[in-house]
Order: sequence, then C-alpha cells, then structure tokens
Amino acid sequence: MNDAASVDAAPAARKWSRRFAALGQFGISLLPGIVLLVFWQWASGRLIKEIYVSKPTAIAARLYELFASGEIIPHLITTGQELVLGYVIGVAGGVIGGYALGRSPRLARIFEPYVMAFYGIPKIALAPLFIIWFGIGIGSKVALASIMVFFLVFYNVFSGVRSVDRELVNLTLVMGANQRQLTWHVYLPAASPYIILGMRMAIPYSVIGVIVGEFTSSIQGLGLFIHEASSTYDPAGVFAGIILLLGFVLIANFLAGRLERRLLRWKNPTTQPPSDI
Amino acid sequence: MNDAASVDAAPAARKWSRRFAALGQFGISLLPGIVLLVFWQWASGRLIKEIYVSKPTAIAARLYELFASGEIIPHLITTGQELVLGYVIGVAGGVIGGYALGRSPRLARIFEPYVMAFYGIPKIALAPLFIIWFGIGIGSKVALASIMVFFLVFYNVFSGVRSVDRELVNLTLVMGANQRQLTWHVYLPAASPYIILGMRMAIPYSVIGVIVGEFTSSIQGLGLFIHEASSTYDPAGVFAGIILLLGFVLIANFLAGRLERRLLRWKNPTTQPPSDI
Amino acid sequence: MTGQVLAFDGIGQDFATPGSGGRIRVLDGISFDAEPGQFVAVIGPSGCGKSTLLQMAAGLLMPTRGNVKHHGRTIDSVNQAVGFVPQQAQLFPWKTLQENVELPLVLRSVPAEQRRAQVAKAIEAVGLKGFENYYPNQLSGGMQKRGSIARTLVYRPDVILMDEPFGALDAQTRMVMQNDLQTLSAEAGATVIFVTHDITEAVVLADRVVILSQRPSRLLANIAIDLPRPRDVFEPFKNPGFEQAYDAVWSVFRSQIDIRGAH
Amino acid sequence: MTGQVLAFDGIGQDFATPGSGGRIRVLDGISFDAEPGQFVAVIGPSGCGKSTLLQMAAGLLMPTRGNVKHHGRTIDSVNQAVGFVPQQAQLFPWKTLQENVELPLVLRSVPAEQRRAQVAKAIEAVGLKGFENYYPNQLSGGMQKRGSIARTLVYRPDVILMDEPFGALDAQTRMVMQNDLQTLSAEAGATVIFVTHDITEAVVLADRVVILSQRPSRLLANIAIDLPRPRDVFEPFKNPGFEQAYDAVWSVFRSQIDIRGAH
Amino acid sequence: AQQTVRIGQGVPTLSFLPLWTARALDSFKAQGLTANAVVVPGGDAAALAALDAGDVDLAAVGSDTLMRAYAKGQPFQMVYSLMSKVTLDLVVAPSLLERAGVAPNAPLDKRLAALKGATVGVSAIGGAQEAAARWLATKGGLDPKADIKVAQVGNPVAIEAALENKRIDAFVLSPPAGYIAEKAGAGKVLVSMGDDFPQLAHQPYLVLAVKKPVDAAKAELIVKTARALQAASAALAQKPDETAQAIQKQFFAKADPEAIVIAVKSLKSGTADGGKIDREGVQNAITSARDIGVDFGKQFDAAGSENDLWTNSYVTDALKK
Ligand SMILES: Nc1ncnc2c1ncn2[C@@H]1O[C@H](COP(=O)(O)OP(=O)(O)OP(=O)(O)O)[C@@H](O)[C@H]1O
Ligand SMILES: Nc1ncnc2c1ncn2[C@@H]1O[C@H](COP(=O)(O)OP(=O)(O)OP(=O)(O)O)[C@@H](O)[C@H]1O
Ligand SMILES: [Mg+2]
Ligand SMILES: [Mg+2]
Repeated sequence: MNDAASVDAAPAARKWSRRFAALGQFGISLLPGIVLLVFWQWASGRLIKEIYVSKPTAIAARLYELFASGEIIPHLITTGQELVLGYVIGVAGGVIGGYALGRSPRLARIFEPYVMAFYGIPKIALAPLFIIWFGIGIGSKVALASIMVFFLVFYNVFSGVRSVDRELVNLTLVMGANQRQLTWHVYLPAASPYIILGMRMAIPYSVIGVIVGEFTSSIQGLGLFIHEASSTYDPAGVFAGIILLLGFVLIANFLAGRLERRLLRWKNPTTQPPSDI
Repeated sequence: MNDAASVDAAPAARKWSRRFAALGQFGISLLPGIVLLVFWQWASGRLIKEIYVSKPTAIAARLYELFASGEIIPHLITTGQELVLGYVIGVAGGVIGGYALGRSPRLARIFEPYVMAFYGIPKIALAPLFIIWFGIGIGSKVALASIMVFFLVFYNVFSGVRSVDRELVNLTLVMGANQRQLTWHVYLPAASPYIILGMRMAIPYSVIGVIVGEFTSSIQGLGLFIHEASSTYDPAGVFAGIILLLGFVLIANFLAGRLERRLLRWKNPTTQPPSDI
Repeated sequence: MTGQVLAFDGIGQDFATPGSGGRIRVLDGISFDAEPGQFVAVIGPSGCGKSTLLQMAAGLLMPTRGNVKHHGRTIDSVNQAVGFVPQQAQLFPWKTLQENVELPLVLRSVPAEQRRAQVAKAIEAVGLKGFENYYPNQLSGGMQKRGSIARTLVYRPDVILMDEPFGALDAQTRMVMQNDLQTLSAEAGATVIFVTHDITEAVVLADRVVILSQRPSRLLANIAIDLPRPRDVFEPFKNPGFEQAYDAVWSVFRSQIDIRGAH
Repeated sequence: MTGQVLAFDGIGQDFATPGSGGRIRVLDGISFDAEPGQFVAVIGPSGCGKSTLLQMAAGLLMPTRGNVKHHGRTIDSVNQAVGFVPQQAQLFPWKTLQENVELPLVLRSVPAEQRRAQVAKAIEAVGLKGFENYYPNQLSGGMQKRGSIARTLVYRPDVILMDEPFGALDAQTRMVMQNDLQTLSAEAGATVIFVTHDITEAVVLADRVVILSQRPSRLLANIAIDLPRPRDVFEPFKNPGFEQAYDAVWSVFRSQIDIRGAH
Repeated sequence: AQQTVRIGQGVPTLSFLPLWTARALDSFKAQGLTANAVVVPGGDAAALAALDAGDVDLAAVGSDTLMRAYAKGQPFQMVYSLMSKVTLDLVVAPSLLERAGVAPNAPLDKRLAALKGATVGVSAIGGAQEAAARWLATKGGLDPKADIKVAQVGNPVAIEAALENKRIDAFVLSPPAGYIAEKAGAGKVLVSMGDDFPQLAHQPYLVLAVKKPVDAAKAELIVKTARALQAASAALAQKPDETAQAIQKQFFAKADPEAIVIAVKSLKSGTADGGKIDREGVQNAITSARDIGVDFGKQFDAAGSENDLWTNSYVTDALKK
C-alpha cells in the first residue's frame, strides 16, 4: 500500500535499512525452527519416547559422526544424483506433455483422464515392474522421481497454458507468429507462474519419489540409510537422514525462489504485494 | 477460432450434432484405453510373465469374484471413507493455510520454507511415529491422505492468491469491502483456477496417501488387500485392487471437471479454446 | 479555505525507473482543491500523472511529497468514502454485468429488493439494459466502461473520482451520459474529480478546470468556469459564455503543443 | 470494383445471449470496401460491432453471414498480412516496452541491428523515448496505447486495422500522432481501417467515413471525403471544404442521437 | 462371550506358520477367541510401535528386532516362539554357480565362496536377512562387507523379478520364495540355513511379543492364544498335507499350491515344540546375532534376561489344562 513510504530516505541509508530489514526477516523466519527444536529437545523422553523421535542434540552428534567417518558420503552422492536426474527429466517431460495437451483440447480430452488415472496407481504395487524395467540401481529411483515430478509439472503447465489470454494469442498470430514463436513469446511466459508453481511443488515430491524408490529396492542412498536406521532402532540416524534430505529440499527451494523472482519480475516490478492481512 | 462456424444451423440440429460429437469424443477417448488393454492381454505371458503384470481377462474374472463373494466390499468402504475424509480435511486445510499465507507476505516468508521442508520428509520413514500418533485404524490413513492433499492445495491457493490482480483488490477496497468481503468477492474467485487445479491434482495424491497409510498398518482397506495379494502371489488381485482405486480417482476427477466448468464458466462463456495445434 | 472536500497539497511523486536504478519525477508540487459539490476537471498530456493523482485521492498510493486531505484529514489508507471509476474498466470478469454493478450495494448490505431496483436503474442509465447477464468479456470496450461507471454511481458516493470515463464512447452516448452526470452531481451535491482529454467536455461539465503540464508535471492553471447551469451538453458552443471559457483553457493548453512543435 | 484490398460483403454477426439461450444480432448486412492506400474511418455508437468488424478483417472471428475478402480471397484463418491495433492496448506484460515493440520484427527475423534502429524510431514517433525499459504496468493508459500503436507501425504492414487508437490521448499528443499517421500512410501507401468515436478525427484523416447504426447494426452511410492532402490536423476547421464534409457526416450521425432523444 | 485378540504382524510371510495354521483351522474359536490380524507392512519396528501404542495385544515379529528394542529399553517380552529355527534360504541364480564353477553338491564353504562379488537381495536392509547374507559370506571365507553387496528389494515377488532379470545374483528369503524361484528355473536353493547350521535350528526366530506389564486379563488372553497356536501346531504335525492345503486355499489361493505345500512341510519342524522358549534357544539367538555383527549396544544374556526379555510361563500355563 505504501509503496512510496520509504522513498524519501537517501539512497545509501535506504540500502542499509533494507539490508538490515532483510537480516531481521531472516532472523524471524528462523524463529519457528528454533522454537520447534527446543520443544523437540524438551519433549523427547518426556512427551514421547526418544526411540521414536530421537532428539536434536543426538541427531547433531550423529550427523557429525556420519560426516567425520565419511560413512554418509556415498549415500549422499547417490541420492543427490537420483534427485537431480529425476527432477530434470520429470520437469522436461511435464513441460512438454503439459504444453502439448494444454494447446490441444482434443488431445487433452483423450489423454488427460489417463494421466490422472495413472497417478492413482500406487507405484509401490508395481515394484516388480520397476525392477524389471529399470533395475535396482539408480534407474528405478530416477524413474519414480521423474514420474512424481512429471505429474505436478504436467498439470500445472497444462492449466497454465489453457489459462493464457486468448486475445494476446490471437494478436500475436496476426503479428505473424508461427507456432514455435507463439510458444516462446506468449504461451511459456504467460504460463510461467503456473510452470514455476509446478516446479516448486515438484521439489519435495522428487525426494519422495527417490525415497520410495530406495525403500523399494536399492544398494545405496539416503533412503536406504534411513530405512536401515529405522529397522535397527537408530532414531538419531533416521532423523539425521531426514535432515540431509531436507537440506536438498531447502537448497532446491531457495534456487527455485530465485528463479521465480527472476522470471516473474514483470509481475510487480517495483512494488510490494498489497493488503497484508 | 471459428466460434461462429456452426451458428447457422437450426438450434435443434445443433443440439443433436453436439450430442453426437460428444458421444464420438467419448468413444475416441476410450480408444487408448482399449488399445492398452489389448496390448496388455497380448503381452502378458509373451513379453513379460503373467505373475508380474497379470492380464485383463484374469483381472476381470478376479473382480467379478471379489464382488460376487462380497469379499471386497468392506475394503472398498473403508478406503472410500478414508479417501473422502482425507481429501476434505486436506482441501479445507490447504485453502485456509494457502489463503492466509497468500494474503500475508510476512507470514509467508516465515512459514513457507517450513511447509516445503515438511514435505521433503519421507513419511514412510516415520511409520512408527504415525502409528503411535494416529493408531492403526482409519486415523493414520486420513492423516496421511490429508497431509498429501493439503500440500498441493496449499501451494496452489498460495500462488493463486498471490497472483490476484492488485488493482482489482484496491478497487474493491475503495468500494467499501471489508476483509471478509474481499475474500469472497475477489480473492477466492480470482484464485479459483489455481484452487481448482490444486484440488484436481490432489485427487490421485489422496489415493497415494491412503495407500501408503494402509501399507504402513491396517486392518482393512484396498491398500491392505493389494499388499496381501502381492505377498500371496495373486497378481490379478493386485491389479483388481488397483483398478478399484482408479475407479475412485476417475469418479473424483469427473466430479472435479464438472465443478471446474461450473466455477470457471466466466472464463470462456460461449467460445472454445483457441488455436488447436 | 475550510470546508474543502478534497485538498491536494504540494503533491510530488517519484517512481523508480526500471533498469537504471534512478528515479523519475512525475508530479512536482501539485496543489488544488475541491469544495463540496464542486465539479473539478483535470486535463493534461498523456503520462503526466493524472491517474496517479486520482489514486492518491483514493488512498491507493501515498505521495512521495505533500499529502491529500479528505475533509481535512490526511489520507493514509484506502479511502472508502469515495467512488472511483478507473481508467481501464476493471469489471470483475467472474461476475455478470448485473453482479458487477450490484457489488458495492452488496458490500454495503443493502437489502436485496432495494438493490435490484437501484441496479436496474443504474444499468438503464448507462444504456446497458438487456445486457445484465453478460460477462464483461462479452461486452464491447465502451460497454465495459459504462458498466464501470454504473457500478460507481449506483451507490451515490459523495466524492466521485472519474478517470476518462467517457473517452471510449461515441459522441451521442457520451453526450447523454455527460448530461446524466451533470444532473446527478447537481442533484446529489456530489463532488467530482474528473480526468479527461477533451477540453470541450471539461469546460461544459466543470466548475474548475485544472491543467497539468508535461512530466515532471506542474499545475499550469486552475481556471474557474462560471457558466450558468444546467448547461447544454448536446450543443456546448450554444452555452452563453462557453467560447470565452473554452478559449481560456485552450490558450493555456496551446502553449504545451508548441513545446513538441507542429511539424 | 477490382483491386480492393479489403472487402466486407454482407457481413452479419449473431452472438449467443447468455442465460436465455437466444441470440443477439449485432451486425446486419454490412458491406463496404477499401481500395489500396485508402483511409477508411468507421464510426458508430458504442457496442454496435465496430471491433467485431475489425476482428473479422484480422481473421480472428468468422462472420455468421457474409464474408470478408482480402485481395479477393475470403479470409478463413488468421490474417497475417494486416497490422492490428486492438481497442485495449494489449501489450505483453512480461516484455518491456522495447521488447513489445520489437516483437513483430523478431517474429519476422529482422536482423538485430536493423531492429534496434526501427524500434527506436517507432518509440520516438509515439513520444515514448526514455521509457524503453518500462514494463506495461509501469506506463500510463495513454502510454500503453501509444506503445501498442508503435508495435504495429514498426513493421509497416500494408493494411492497418486500428481500433480507437487515439481515444485515450490528450488533444496535443493526439494531433501529433494523427499527423504522423497521415504522413506515414500516405508515404507507405498503406490501407487503413480506422475505428473512432471522434467525427472530426474521422473527417480530417479519412478518404471515406463509414457510419454504422445502433445494434443490430446496419450501414447508415459511406461518405467520401474529398479534401486535398496533406490536411492540417492541428486546426481541422481551417482545411478548405472541411466544414461541409463534417456536416455531411454529422447530419447522418445526428439522426441517431434523436433516437435516444435529448432529455 | 467371544473375546478378540489383536495380533499385529509386520511381514505376512509363511514363516509365521502357527498363525496361518490357527487362522486357517480357526483353532482360536475353541478358546473363545476371535483373532484380528492387523497387518503392519511397515515392518517389525512398526508392528512393535503398534504394540507400544496399545493398538494390538500381541506382535508377531523377528526375535532380532525384539532384542534390539529390548536393548533400547523398550518394555517388550517374547512369550511364544512361532518359529524355532532360522527359516531363511540362500537362493542363487544358476548363472552365479556356473560362473564360479561350483557344483550344487560341493562342500558348504565352497558353495558359499561362490558369492564373491555377488549382489544379494533381501527384503529389508538392517534386518535378519541382511545379517544372514553377510554371515553366510563369512562362512564362505569372504569379507562380509567388501565381497558381497546387499540390496534391499521390497517384496518377494519383486525379489524374484530381480533375480530372474539378473538385477541380483542371489537372495535370502524364507519359503516358499526359494521353491517358486526353483520352479521358475530362475534360482537354486543353495543353503537352507536352519538345516545346514545346527545352532540356527534351535532358537526362537519368530516370536509373539507383548508389552509389559501384563495384567491378569491380558495374561489369560496370552495363554488362550498360546493354546490356540499349540492346537494348530499339533494339527499340522498330524495332518501336514490337509493343513497345508487349508492354508493355501484360504490365504494363498492364487499361489502355486505345490509350492505352498512343500514350504509348509519344510517349515513344520520349527513349530514342533509348541512355542516353547528356553534358555539355550535364547542364548543361541543372542550369540548368532552377535556372530553376524549385530551391535545391541548393551550386554545381556539368556539367563539374565529371563522373565524380562523372555518368559516361557505362558506356554507352560497353556500346556496345563
Ligand atoms: N510503477 C511505476 N513505476 C514507474 N513509473 C510509473 C509507475 N506507475 C506510473 N509511472 C509513471 O508515472 C507517469 C504518470 O502515470 P499516470 O498513469 O498517472 O499518467 P496519466 O496522466 O494518467 O496518463 P494517461 O492520460 O495516459 O492515462 C507515467 O509516466 C508512468 O510511466
Ligand atoms: N462473445 C460474445 N457473446 C455475446 N455477445 C458479444 C460477444 N462479443 C461481443 N458481443 C456483443 O457484440 C456487440 C458489439 O461488440 P463490439 O465490441 O464489436 O462493439 P464496438 O462497436 O467495438 O463497441 P465500442 O465502441 O464500445 O468498442 C456488443 O453488443 C457485445 O455485447
Ligand atoms: Mg491515466
Ligand atoms: Mg470496440
């Protein structure tokens, strides 16, 4: 609302105060995490047995141990590869598929229900097929993760493309655009809020895909590590593994946030979102 | 493009030809399914062992058997309840949470990363915790399903609310709207394409949530049925269970499609989407 | 100087220029005010900051310098006491014309029956009878704009801010609506701030015409139009004294043309 | 009758009315055409179907009855041989002004260097120099409209369809741009279909003025304006013969006013 | 009145033979019980969590998981031995033997040495199966960490698919997986652990666990359950074929009947002692767990943990009339 409230201040001071505010923001956003950790530490052994939830100090110690011994490194690398590959393949497929069906209502009417139905299949029930087709190595996890990612990206791109303003499309056609140009100059930018939303939501699901995959079959990876820790009553190990997964998620989310700000710069170039409630 | 192409025809004829076209459409959209079934039937035992993929005729026979004996009914009812409850709770939570964070950039900056991180946690790894907290009954499945649904709906509503045109919001405020009215008359309708998208994508995920829950622990339900079929070497049973799950998904998707057309009527009231590629 | 409904006091507005990181000065010390029931027309070159001024009066934008007072109170949040017809029609695309026009009454909890009557009257007044169930994207540009006007006039606000309301209308519709607006504002005693590009329109409707300069915009003149009311909007030049008033405004305006030069 | 660039032949257009399931007749047998290099102005009441006609010429809407021919060929798909300035500016919100104006050239694979020069010239011509890096939502309504005009003129199409291009502009900017358009269309020999609400504008710019009636819209008149060129757009009434031409148009138009009646 | 007993089970394998038998023959009914089988596919740890939460009365789990939980201070106690021998089979792909040039009838350690460089599938890493695979490798003179790779492959059908498609070279699972693989020509049962290693043939391998403390009503329930299971085991010993068929029809209707019958027969010997848990057996279990490298993180032995980790009193009570 008060876009211009701070406009009077001298540029240098503004810059500093902005940095300061950003720092404050960051501090505030850490707060719930800290509260959670403290509560966890307190509740563990009091409200709920440590064997089920471990506790932050134990997890920190376990994490240190895992890195100091290097034991976790190969798991980290494997899972990292699976995540990146699965995510990239899924996003690429989702964008292409969603775009095609979004542009062609006819194709959409035919195939959309199948895509939806395919997602209702509990993939765990298809474990044998996955093993036969993709093996027990990195392949089956990449496949699962990219399927998960595909779905979310697919639906978002599909909806995004369908929501593009017809009049802009028509205008661009009159201007002389061919289909490829229409895609690049109109459909993709106009659908970008949806595409980015899909890419963001897909981040944790790529992790879920990889973990489900590793639970189903694997030789190495964080999911396997977590599963092993869980069946050998090593709760600190379980949560240490989870924390590492969260690391992946948060890094990817941070990168996606930057991409979003970059691509959607045009939406609110100088001003802040309105009417904070 | 040719909105008006069929405009000359007499209304009655138009109505019929439209019905006919709809029927044709429906037929065409069954085609890939039929092709798939035929291929499946053929490939089973030829390209891949029947024990891994069963075959359509065997599955149909198994389905008949399950319904004739009534064996599947209690499973169906349990899973149906879990799905509906999980979905409704998840959607409600997602809309409220997404709306609150969408309206308040401050809250969003603080909590959004936590929501994202929470989804990176592989829920399967926390099976013991879920059992401790929600028991082995319907509770833990509803919890899992609604968590899955929540996330998708949350993110879509969040993005939808943030994408609402500021100028319309401002105008409504000037007109004298209070916060509640702003929500009903502007934010929710403007964000409805996103909300509906989230609700649609959440359909198969509610199924996944329930199935993961039933795979973790259960007394009754389709997930359990599938799990038992798979560990007692009954591939037709596995796929019969999957088909029933798909039934849920497709019915829900159909209903969501109708809701969508109803709520988004204003988007393209009389005309068809443009530029089929 | 008391009793002003709206007072713009030394308004200045800077915007950040994209890319360069610099700032562009749009408004540079604009002061004028509107007394109760007064009809103030604002004219000025495209991009000089007229819409920006109206936004400030509606409390949607805080000026960089100076302030806008409404009944003596500095506006520092959304101003719900004014009616605002924005430059783009901005109807709600998910509401039919009827629902759009009805909204301000719904927001004010006017009973349904009374609402229906008022809405029907407002829609009729802008010549859109029969289009009640159309969605905005089924209406022509001018019809949308008229819907937007009906939506504001339907709840009879004391202060009306109008941003080029009649710009997209043909001569005949425009004259009818000018006439209606004149009658309405006189009857209801509403204060109107009216942005327009049409000098004839400004002169025939307004009590005062505020003329802004090119960006960075200053107040070039604030000219009182003392023609008797009611005025004939259908043949403006037949109003006694119109020509002099027109020339007074036009001569100020003319000075601006010369800046860009006629080739 | 050969050699027409655009020919509207017995155009009729019905739209489904929402709710009732009936149909509303918007255009009812409109026929007129434009010869090469001709400047045709279309005027008519708000909502009579002027924008609908332009959409047909651009191939974005197929008429219910009749057809539009372009160089003798019936238009049955998007017409890429015309330039179209829509009623709402419709700039691409994700592109800066510069990128918006550049787009048609990019679509035509014009080399970057030449593109830059042409874009700079077009932006300068509409008086938006200095705003190249602004996104559309940072521009005023009139500036957006001018951007939209620049985007069409930049690639010099043979046929230009303009839907109230100067409606949102102040008198001075409008005159400068009218003058530029006159020069440009004369130099390039472009055929222009120009929808406007301003009779003066129509008469001073056009070779023919097409006047449409209220909905269901018929062709009221198609009046040739045989004033010598170049014409003085800054003081239209000083053009020899202008007054008669104006009166010819106005008298047709006037008949329409009386239908709704001056109260 | 009928009383309900809720039994949680982590993995629905045939090795929990007394449970299947009792359900197939409904020997619970004679004790005035209705058995409510709660499947906890989340695994033994999840089944024990359900026990801890009070959602089930008894949990049927592997003794190794139970001992781990016990070592962590969980209040669980084994009250009935469902399977008194290690039932795992090592099944290898024929190609593995060919590659190593080992005959199927070669001495045990030679056979096991063929595992060098192999990937062995198990249904869960961190459980008894992984431990068994690595232990077998040491018996073949191999380095259990470096010389074999152990892969987690979800369910039995998936493991078979993996073996058949050369994704793994061998697997360690309970019957009937080995028979089915042999029948499909995909694998060869190389070692039956309970038969080939005497110390593995006498120990509580799969057990029923309860949460302490046990009140009188719960104690009665346990005794009744034990009686039902004993009755089932007795029936199995008398009429192995009929019983096996009953199990197959009721629970494995779609599986190959022959494989189930053979499997039931081979497992039968592990149910012969009516659920008895003794000091020697428990000690065997502890030692073999330690042998294969399980670190309980706490020292305890069979004698010291009697009536804490384990008790035979319910079985004894059940035998009294
Ligand atoms: N968010 C913004 N960032 C930068 N500049 C802006 C922004 N909003 C408006 N401006 C600039 O402010 C100036 C005035 O805009 P405004 O819309 O008030 O003009 P106007 O007088 O209403 O013009 P018009 O008659 O064309 O509608 C323009 O030059 C515009 O570029
Ligand atoms: N999709 C539609 N469905 C129903 N009616 C429509 C639709 N599109 C346009 N119309 C009707 O067609 C008529 C003509 O619209 P058009 O936009 O061509 O008018 P116009 O002459 O350009 O008016 P203006 O000067 O106000 O821009 C209007 O009455 C409008 O309601
Ligand atoms: Mg403006
Ligand atoms: Mg129009």
